[in-house]
Amino acid sequence: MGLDAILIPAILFFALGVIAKVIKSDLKFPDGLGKGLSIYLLIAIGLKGGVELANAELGLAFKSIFWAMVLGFLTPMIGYVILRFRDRIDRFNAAAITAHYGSVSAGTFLAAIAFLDVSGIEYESYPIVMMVIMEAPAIIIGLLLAAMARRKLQAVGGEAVATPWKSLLHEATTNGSVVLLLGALVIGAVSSPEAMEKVYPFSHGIFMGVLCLFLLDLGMEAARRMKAFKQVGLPLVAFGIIMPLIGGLIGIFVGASILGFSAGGTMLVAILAASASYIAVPPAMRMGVPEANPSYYLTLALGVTFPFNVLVGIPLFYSLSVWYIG
Amino acid sequence: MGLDAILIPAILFFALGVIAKVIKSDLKFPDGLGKGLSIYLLIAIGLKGGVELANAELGLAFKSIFWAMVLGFLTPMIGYVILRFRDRIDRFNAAAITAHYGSVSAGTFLAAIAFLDVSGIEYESYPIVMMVIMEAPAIIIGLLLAAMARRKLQAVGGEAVATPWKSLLHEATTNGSVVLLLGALVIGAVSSPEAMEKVYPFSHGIFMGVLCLFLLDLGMEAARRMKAFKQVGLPLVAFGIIMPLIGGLIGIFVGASILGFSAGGTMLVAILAASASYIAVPPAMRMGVPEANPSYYLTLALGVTFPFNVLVGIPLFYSLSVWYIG
Amino acid sequence: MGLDAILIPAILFFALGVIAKVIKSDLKFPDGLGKGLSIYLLIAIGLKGGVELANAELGLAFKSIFWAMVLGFLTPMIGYVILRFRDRIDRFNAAAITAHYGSVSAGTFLAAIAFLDVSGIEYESYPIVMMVIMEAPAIIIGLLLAAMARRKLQAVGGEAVATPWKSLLHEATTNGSVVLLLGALVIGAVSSPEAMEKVYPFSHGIFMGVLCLFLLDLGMEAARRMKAFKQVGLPLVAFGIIMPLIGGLIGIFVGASILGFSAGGTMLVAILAASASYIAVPPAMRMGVPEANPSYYLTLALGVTFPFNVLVGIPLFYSLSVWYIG
Amino acid sequence: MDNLCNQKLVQIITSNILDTRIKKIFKKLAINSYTNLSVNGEGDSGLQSGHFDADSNVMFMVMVSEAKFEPLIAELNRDIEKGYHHFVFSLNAEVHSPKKCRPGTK
Amino acid sequence: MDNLCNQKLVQIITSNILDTRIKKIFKKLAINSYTNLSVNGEGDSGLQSGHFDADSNVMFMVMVSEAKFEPLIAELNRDIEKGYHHFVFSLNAEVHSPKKCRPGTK
Amino acid sequence: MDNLCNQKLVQIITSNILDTRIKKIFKKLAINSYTNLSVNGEGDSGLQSGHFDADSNVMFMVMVSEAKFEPLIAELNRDIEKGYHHFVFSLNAEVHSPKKCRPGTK
Ligand SMILES: Nc1ncnc2c1ncn2[C@@H]1O[C@H](COP(=O)(O)O)[C@@H](O)[C@H]1O
Ligand SMILES: Nc1ncnc2c1ncn2[C@@H]1O[C@H](COP(=O)(O)O)[C@@H](O)[C@H]1O
Ligand SMILES: Nc1ncnc2c1ncn2[C@@H]1O[C@H](COP(=O)(O)O)[C@@H](O)[C@H]1O
Ligand code: NA
Ligand code: NA
Ligand code: NA
Repeated sequence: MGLDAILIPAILFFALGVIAKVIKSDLKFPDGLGKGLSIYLLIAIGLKGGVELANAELGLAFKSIFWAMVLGFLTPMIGYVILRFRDRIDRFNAAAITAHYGSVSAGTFLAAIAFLDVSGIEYESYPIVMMVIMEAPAIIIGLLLAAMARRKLQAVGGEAVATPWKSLLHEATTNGSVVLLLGALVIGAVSSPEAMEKVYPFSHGIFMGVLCLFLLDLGMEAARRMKAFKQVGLPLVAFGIIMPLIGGLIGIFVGASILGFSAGGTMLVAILAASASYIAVPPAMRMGVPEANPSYYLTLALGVTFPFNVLVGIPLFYSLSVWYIG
Repeated sequence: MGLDAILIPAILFFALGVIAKVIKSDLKFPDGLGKGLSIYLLIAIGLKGGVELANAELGLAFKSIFWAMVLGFLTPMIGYVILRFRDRIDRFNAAAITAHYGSVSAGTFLAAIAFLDVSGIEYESYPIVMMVIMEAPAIIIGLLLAAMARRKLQAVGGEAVATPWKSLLHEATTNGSVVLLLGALVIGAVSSPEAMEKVYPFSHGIFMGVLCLFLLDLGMEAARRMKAFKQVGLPLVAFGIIMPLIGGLIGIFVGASILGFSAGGTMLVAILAASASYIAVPPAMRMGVPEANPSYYLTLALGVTFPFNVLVGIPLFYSLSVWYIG
Repeated sequence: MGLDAILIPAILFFALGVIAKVIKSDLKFPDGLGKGLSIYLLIAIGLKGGVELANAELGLAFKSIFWAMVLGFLTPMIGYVILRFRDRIDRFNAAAITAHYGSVSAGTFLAAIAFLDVSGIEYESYPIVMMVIMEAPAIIIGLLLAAMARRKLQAVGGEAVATPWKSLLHEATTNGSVVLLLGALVIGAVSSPEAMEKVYPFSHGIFMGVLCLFLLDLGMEAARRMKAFKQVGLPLVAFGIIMPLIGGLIGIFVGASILGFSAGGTMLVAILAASASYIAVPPAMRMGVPEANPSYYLTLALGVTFPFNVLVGIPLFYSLSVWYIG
Repeated sequence: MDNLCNQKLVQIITSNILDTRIKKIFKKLAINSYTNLSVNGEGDSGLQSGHFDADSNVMFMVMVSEAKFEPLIAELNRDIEKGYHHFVFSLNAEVHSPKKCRPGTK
Repeated sequence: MDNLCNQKLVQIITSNILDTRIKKIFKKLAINSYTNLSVNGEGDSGLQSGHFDADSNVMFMVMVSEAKFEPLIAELNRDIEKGYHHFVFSLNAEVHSPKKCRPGTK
Repeated sequence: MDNLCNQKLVQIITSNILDTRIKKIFKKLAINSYTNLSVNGEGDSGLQSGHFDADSNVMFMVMVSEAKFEPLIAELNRDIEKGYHHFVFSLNAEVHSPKKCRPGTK
């Protein structure tokens, strides 16, 4: 895994996006283009997963789902302990930040798929289902931790904010990404192969090219966030690099030893565990933990962990998976 | 025609859109994506029709156009009589609502094409030209009926609003959808086959996939309109289901008995007659019949008739066409 | 080169856009669609050029770059002399207008590529690199001329505006189009052929179709500008036609005699020299020469020179190239 | 502060489809400068969610001197009486761009 | 000018994600008419660049009579106290659409 | 109503291309909070239809205390004198978000 590993167009376009903002180019995507690309990608990856899942083992599928939930609950709890170490980060911000690490960044996951596709490496389709599952637990943990913090605060005479549990759990399970991914999975699984073939030029053919465009855009957004590093502070920036390393190692163990995936599939599980959501979780935290500062968690998830995973995590976790599996 | 009939991706994505809004997901398309998709689809279907029309019979083409105009004038007149029955709906709202049923919903027409394509059923290309023709008559009828209502009102001492005939007829014949469809038809017909081949990966290749995305979006919009059912009232909702049935039957008669189309082509004519415009006619009514309530006609066309046609009308009219033709 | 020459879909769609606005259709592209299409096209053409450049002669590449800079400096200087003839146009407006003619219109260049592709004519890939290079010199010349005008004005007692050289040169070399084109060129050149193949359905397959949509949009924008003809005045409109003729002839000489390109490549150089930028230069002039009237240069570049080049210049310069090369 | 003028900022919210009607009124009254933007909204004509043209609102902002204010409001009300749903209101504003309020330029 | 009413134009800028909270407040106070639009901005919660949902602002404009003004501000402030970052201000406006300010319609 | 502050809402409409100029002025005056949005318009510089960057307007809305108001207007007018076409006006507003008008926070 040398330089070749990142010399694939999708990753290069991500780098181009970062460079564009670093040299202060006025390159700008029109409003909504990024959202449109991400809608396309979620549908395409969902359809792909659905077609393959139709022929998958039910047992292993359920096992994957179970372990996805475990990862979704476990990683943010580890993150919370780290953030609260010596009381460095206050409870609300710690809860909101760590929730992002339990969930998944679709952009990172897709970059990992591009890495495997272009390198001609096989991988299982179960991680796509796991990605759908991992939104909810992370959000729930974040809200729970914040609710506990509120109780602590009240005990010392602070004001009460009732956590709007019902609406937030609803949000966690019906947010746009989940609906698109799950819907496309089901549609891919139930549609006839002949029908799906008519959709392939759209969902498969242009997939890699659209992904390039998408990662270019995310590269610019990531770089824009990097400006807030100073404001966020070194300890948090360090957390944004340590946390994906911890998550990735746990993910490799789960993918290889528990689920028995190939090196490709194992790396995808590692990326699920290592990546931090910047689409689904930030809104949930903004609604559910208004006390936390949004610029902290957006900067960390998008400006630190995302580029780290795309440029370092993907090849690293793949190499480790190959080595671990033997 | 069992469940299979609607287990095609495009229709399933429409259903996904409806479900997303019913479960109150926050899934949202960025502003302009829907319009962009519909521009693409009109051009793609126009090019397709144009290439085929270059080899079509001129006589049958003109006959189709003539009958498209008959349908465009006839169905809204039937609709007006029904709406005015026992004076249930006032003249202005009746005029504005019924005009929508003379025109055509491109979304429904495209879903019908997806249905035929995926099922491998042949169909004539003339209905595409008919679709272009049917915008204008419906709008003219709506404006005429409103002008008559205004004269009645004046007779009893009301205020006068001059119908801006010139600008509205201009609008009826030059609105965006008509220009795109007609323009693409002509371009498809005059361009050399070698030139067109370079365009096919765009216009044919990804067509079905883009249609899925488009119907997903329209599914969400349709569901959003359903909330206004109570406000609109049961009689109008019933009208939104009865009217496409009447239109569809007339369409089957015209398609099969008069134009001599195959079952596929006949079903497309039925869909032209059964569907209600939600793109071209609402603006024309808003400009030309300001006295009518926009939420009535948008709710009916998009929230009632559109989903009815996509989920029930398409397979129903196809079965009836097969049965009628024998 | 008869009517056939413009009976290619991309050019026909441009004409459709112009017609749509002339007949006052309400056809409108959603905000951002045009920008999105142009981002796609710059990337696609850049990737294409990059792949070919990887196998190109380094010597000829550098020679092309050098002559691109010469064209970028030379044509605006000729333009300035013409505009200032008998003091018809004031110094600031002359500087701002002529800068546009040193730079390049990507839309015209792409239409020229469509013309060659559809007609099956070969062409060199060096002009793509030349396009990247030609943004900066034009802007520099425009700013220099304006700075000189300011000094003249101060000499007679006017106010001083300091030209923000640093930020404007930065802008000239890092503007969005340059970054996209150059970035995609490099990515296309360094990526492995297998990786690029996954991107081709996106970058090559749907290219011609996307270009049709893009030119449709630009046709509408060009026509919209034509309304300002009266305001701009006949002399300037005439300049908008004479200037591309001069540029085109110089371009043919450079392409054929100096760089030794084929007729296809020579025509592309002619188009580079003949076309006027409406993306990169207007912002630079707005920032750097606030004294000039923006509606002058936008009307000329987009409303006069652009349609002239697409409809007349492309077939004309190709015929001349064939004739000149012999 | 002698370069400041008291003017009226008139804001008009109406259906996207009627935007040429508003522009015609401006033209009729020789109002050559205005600002417009897309907005969503809800009101008597139902939800305007911005998805279709018939479903989108536009907001015009136009700064006028006292002299043009009353004729503008009168023209807009004439339209409203015909049944068009324009929502019109005005705010008192101070214009600070010197060229925009020299006597006689508006 | 008897068709003109003095009302309050309340403008609320907040995160896109909180827009249903604001709409619920309107509903609670029987405010059925409002205008909303997407905006960007910067403030204590950082840069809102409009790229993601969590990163976009919405601005509500709502014209209310004096009677509804105070309850609206009070409700909004209750939300602000919970930690939500709504930026709320009001302007004095004259409404010119006759139907929009008949006595008792607001 | 003791939590309400009278401030100035300054609105600036200019070409999209000049938006960094405006942001630099804010920075210079230590104005850290503002709202901005894309608008179209027409005026002395022709039609701004929003199709190209050079063809789009941006509107800034910035709420400032009296203390920052005059310096802001002065800075903007310095830019206008150089030839830049900023359209600048202000409205009197009441700020209701408590944190936004505590004495000394602006
Ligand atoms: N009281 C109000 N406050 C703010 N916007 C309003 C108000 N009333 C109407 N509007 C706007 O004006 C549009 C048309 O109003 P209507 O005719 O009541 O449907 C609505 O969609 C809103 O955007
Ligand atoms: N003084 C101000 N002027 C204009 N807009 C403001 C101001 N303060 C806050 N805002 C807007 O309100 C949003 C939320 O403010 P904040 O809670 O300070 O982050 C910002 O993103 C701005 O769009
Ligand atoms: N009187 C006005 N009312 C509203 N907007 C204006 C007015 N004058 C100028 N503008 C806005 O300011 C922009 C620049 O103005 P100008 O420098 O006159 O072209 C225009 O495109 C409009 O959006
Ligand atoms: Na994770
Ligand atoms: Na119909
Ligand atoms: Na040139």
